[in-house]
Amino acid sequence: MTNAPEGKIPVVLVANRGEIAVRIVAAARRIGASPVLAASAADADSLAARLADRVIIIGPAQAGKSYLRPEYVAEAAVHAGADVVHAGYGFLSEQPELAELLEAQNIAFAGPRPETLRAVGDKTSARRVAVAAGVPVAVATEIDDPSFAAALGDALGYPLLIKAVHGGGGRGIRLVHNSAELAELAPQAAAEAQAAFGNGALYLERFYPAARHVEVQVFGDGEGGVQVFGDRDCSVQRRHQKLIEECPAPGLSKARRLVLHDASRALVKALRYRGAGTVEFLVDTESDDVVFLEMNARIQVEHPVTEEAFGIDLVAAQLRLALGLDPQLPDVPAVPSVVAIEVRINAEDPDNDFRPNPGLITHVDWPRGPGIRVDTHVESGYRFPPFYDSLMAKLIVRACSRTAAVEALRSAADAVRIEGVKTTLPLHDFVLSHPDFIRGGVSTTWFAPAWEHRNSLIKEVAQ
Amino acid sequence: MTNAPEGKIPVVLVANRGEIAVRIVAAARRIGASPVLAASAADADSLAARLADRVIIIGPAQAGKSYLRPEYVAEAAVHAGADVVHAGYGFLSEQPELAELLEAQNIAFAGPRPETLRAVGDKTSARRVAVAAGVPVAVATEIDDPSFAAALGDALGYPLLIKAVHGGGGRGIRLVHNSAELAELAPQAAAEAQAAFGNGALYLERFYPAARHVEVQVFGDGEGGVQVFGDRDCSVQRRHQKLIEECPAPGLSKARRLVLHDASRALVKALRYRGAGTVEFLVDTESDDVVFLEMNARIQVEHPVTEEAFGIDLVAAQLRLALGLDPQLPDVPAVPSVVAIEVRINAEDPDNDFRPNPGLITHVDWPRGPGIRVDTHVESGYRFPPFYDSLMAKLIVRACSRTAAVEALRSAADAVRIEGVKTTLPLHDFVLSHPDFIRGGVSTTWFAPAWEHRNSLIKEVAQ
Amino acid sequence: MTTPSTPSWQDILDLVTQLDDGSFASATVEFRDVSVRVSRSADATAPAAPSALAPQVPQPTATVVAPPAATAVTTVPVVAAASPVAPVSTGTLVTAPIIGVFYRSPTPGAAPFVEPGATVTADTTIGIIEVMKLMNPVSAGSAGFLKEFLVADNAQIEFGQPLAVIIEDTSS
Amino acid sequence: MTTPSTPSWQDILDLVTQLDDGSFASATVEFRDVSVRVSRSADATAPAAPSALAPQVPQPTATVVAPPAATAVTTVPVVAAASPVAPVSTGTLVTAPIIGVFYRSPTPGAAPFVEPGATVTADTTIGIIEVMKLMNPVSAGSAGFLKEFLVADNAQIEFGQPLAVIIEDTSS
Repeated sequence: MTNAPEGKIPVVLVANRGEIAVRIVAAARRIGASPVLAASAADADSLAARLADRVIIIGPAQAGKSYLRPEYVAEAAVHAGADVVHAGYGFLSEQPELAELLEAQNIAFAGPRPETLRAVGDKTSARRVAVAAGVPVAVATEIDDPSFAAALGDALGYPLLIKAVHGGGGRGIRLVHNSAELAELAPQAAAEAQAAFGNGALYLERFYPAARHVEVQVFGDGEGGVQVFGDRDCSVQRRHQKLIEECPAPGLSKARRLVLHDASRALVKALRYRGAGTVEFLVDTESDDVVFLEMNARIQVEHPVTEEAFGIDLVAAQLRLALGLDPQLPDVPAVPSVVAIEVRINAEDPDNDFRPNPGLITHVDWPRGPGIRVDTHVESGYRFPPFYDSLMAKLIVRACSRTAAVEALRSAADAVRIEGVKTTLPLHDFVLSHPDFIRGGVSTTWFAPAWEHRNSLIKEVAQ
Repeated sequence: MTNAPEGKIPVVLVANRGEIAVRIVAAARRIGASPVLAASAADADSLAARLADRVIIIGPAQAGKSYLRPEYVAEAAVHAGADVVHAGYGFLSEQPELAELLEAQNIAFAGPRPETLRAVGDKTSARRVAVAAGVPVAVATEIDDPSFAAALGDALGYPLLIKAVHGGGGRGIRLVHNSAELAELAPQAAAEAQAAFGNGALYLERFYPAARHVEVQVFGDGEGGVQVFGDRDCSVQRRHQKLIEECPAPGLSKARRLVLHDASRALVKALRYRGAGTVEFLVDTESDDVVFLEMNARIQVEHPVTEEAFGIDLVAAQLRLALGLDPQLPDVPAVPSVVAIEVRINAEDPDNDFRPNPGLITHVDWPRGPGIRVDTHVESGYRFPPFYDSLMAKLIVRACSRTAAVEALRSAADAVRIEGVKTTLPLHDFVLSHPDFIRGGVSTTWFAPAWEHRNSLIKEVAQ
Repeated sequence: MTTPSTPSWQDILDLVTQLDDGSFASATVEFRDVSVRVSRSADATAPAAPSALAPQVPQPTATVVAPPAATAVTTVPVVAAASPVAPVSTGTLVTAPIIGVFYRSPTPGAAPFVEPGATVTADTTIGIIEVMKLMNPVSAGSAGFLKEFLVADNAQIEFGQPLAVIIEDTSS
Repeated sequence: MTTPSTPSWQDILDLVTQLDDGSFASATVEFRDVSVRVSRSADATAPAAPSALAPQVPQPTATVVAPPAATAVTTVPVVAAASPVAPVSTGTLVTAPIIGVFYRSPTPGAAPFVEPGATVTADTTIGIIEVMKLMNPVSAGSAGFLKEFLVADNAQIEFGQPLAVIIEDTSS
């Protein structure tokens, strides 16, 4: 950590693009620092570029030759005279290489230490740390002999997954619902694994067909001190992509919330974690099971719902901590007094299998009103580039109850006008009006069939 | 009150201009209604006009021939097929005539009943209602004989003001600090009052040289039900114009807050008050005295700090109630969990005795970031008209503590860019950096001498 | 968010004035969604397809009226393209001095004050506007003949809305 | 929010004034989404297809470099007005293929790779760019003579920044 010399205005290098770059520029302003943007040539004219005090072009449009190159970002940090680098999410945000290059230059990195990034960056090592910290993880058992599989499966409980130890990418995974099925499929799976991966070793893992994705926002002081900023539910997903997030997670019992928060606190303490992070869990809706998924060692896309719910500025806190200052985060209750919900508006065509839909945005109008926040880099006349992800904006609404928030968000989403490209707004209109979502607590497997059903109804009507 | 027919989208006539018109349009959208703007010809192209579904020109630029004419607004409401009219603040917002004209047309008025407007619109009658409801008012005693004044004054306590019963406009008012001064000045004041107003009758009133302006936000259901939404401190004033407002009022003792809230609740109950209103008090900093000033029977300019602090939408609640719907306001604690502060940015030249400064706004940039809200009708290229008040924007910041909020607001105010006209931003920079304001709880007499002092320092430096 | 420097109608008028004062035989100015084409000969200005007034902001102007005129009478010397209500026409517009309902007759069923084609003086009453039961007579404002009414009898009208066209008596 | 380099309406008016004061028989000015055409004869103003829809998003800052060139060599056939760094010059620009620090010599104190005026081939190394201790040679990219360097030795440079001007050998 570097302390900026007394009296000097600290310089923040923003090593990202899109809405999060705009967000980091705002946080830099918030703490009285000077934001400098490290941008690809394609983003030289972006909103973040115009809001920053200076822009340094680090490479061409392709992320592989610009945003994904730690040495270019570190070089830009040197050029900028940066005191701290904030890498947002994605790109280099969790790359220990960038953190190390900066450390060598005595420039702070607004994130955890490189060793923490390595410890949580790998699923196996993350699971090991979690287990050591007493965090509940998914029960898994290796099968030595396929003929004993059923007995092991009975001990684990059903449904469960048969996975190849040396498999990957979802291949060789089988779902079984009972002892008989397991006994029948295990030898078959072993044979196939042997054929496919040259090794027949299998393991069994509990499968939760109707679990929610709940995550806990943490902030560590780097010395074992931990603050927990509530939880978020991010269960509305399409192909593991989060679509809608909310804070707090609705309908969690006090006991269950305590398990999540305590486990997260223990993990952060064990890691002597520095800065903002997220501990992700599966929360089963059919049992009391809670299972650690992974830890994200960065600011998340969905951080605004936590900020809105608690009235805090997590990105400014990251910058302050990295600069050796008090992050100025209050202690908050486990459940905030208001509810915040976010929808991600993507440049994708929902009626065409969510195909990315870049192009000229001829006109855009964001909604206004109390409790409405829009995090975006998109303006009228912006040519949405094809090189990067499709996130156009995050529309966040805060209200005094979940019911009020859902309704307010529906009105706000309805008032968004985007012309020139197709967006995921119809999806949000669908979800925000759906009784299941309005009731709260849908699982991660809810969206896909619900959307299918909606599409088939539309097709029927059209015929 | 009118109930819109089932299934019909209600139409909201917005009978105001500037930032509050934009705000009411947003509230209409929020409840799924269709906003129609009643505008003067000068505002035909305004932001509110562009955001509304329809604009009806009710008269020329001069407010006296447009916004101040109840019959034109009522006519526009009929043309629009309006279900409800919202008149914002100022103009016709507290005029019983408009409410009555609308009542005759069976169109709802988003405000109290006409008789309530009359009851609280007149200071004397408002004081009478307040006294009847047990609300603390300023102690005042009429002097029958000037030679007995000192005895009456001793009973009231010093300092106090000698006022002419038939006086007005501040004329014939004398400040006295003790018995002797009073005995000396009373006969003189009586003689002058006789000469000036044809009547020598005098009265004495307690004077609070260092009192704060604290007001309570109330919402009545029209049948005696009351909700209180905390308090606001609006003590930073220049010539009785509020400059900065915050929620909650800082440093109020529990007991004092209880007095303010209970008194306000009693008043609203006594009036069977309908909708949003504000009960204003003087809160002495040198004694425990709390004194009722007046009740404002409208939404206030500074309502956003309350909305931000509690996560509510007061304007949407006004519209809902007027439409016969549940206003959807939660019950909230006396003190919110976050702090919100607002600065009013006016098109006035602070270095030229705050002379109004209309003209072409060549460029404007509002700050962004979590907890920042900007209520405005001003955009780059807007020609700020000379016909109306000078309010350009309200910049509101919400944070988890007052310290954080003051600091965040200073950063946000610093990030505002307005080119083309002079604004009151330098004033806010001064106040938000001043140790007295940072400490909290300045009185209404604080600003003027502090600003004078600042100006004389600047002059000194310049010489 | 708006269009920082989108010209107002006044700006357009200023431009047209400037072009007219200039020595151009013809001129075309396009700016954002605005285009202005002028010519000294009658042929060249046929406005091609991309028409002048395509507001990119949801302009609610359907009901909004031409120039926010302070007076009730506006001279329209050239093509009045601004208002969707006003037709292309020469003459002098009588605009509504007040919001309300426009009536052509003093009472329902009575004969109209004037018929199109009638000769009028500046003081001739051409209709009344009722606003909340109050009747306000509207006079022609200039002498000539009343070419046509631009609003129907009984129509809800706004302040400044063109009501009728007077062809001024230039002989006088 | 706004567009520093998009002309304002006032800019357009100034332009028209200037054109009128000038002695042009006709003129067409197009910039971004703006086009101005004027003529002293009645023919020239046929509005060409509604002009290029260049994004009206403003161009940034002093430190940003000319065209976001994907290649390291950019031909500058006319006045290069886009970049605040590039001087008005003809020739071929050698632009930085990478962010870093530009050195004209292989090691401190050594002689420069080339001097202005020297003849170069496409493969001639004209300098190196160091990025985080890694050295990347920069070659001339075209044959001719090196007219001038546009950045100092040891300068921090960005991707795409013009480094030198090559006057191409047209005889070959």
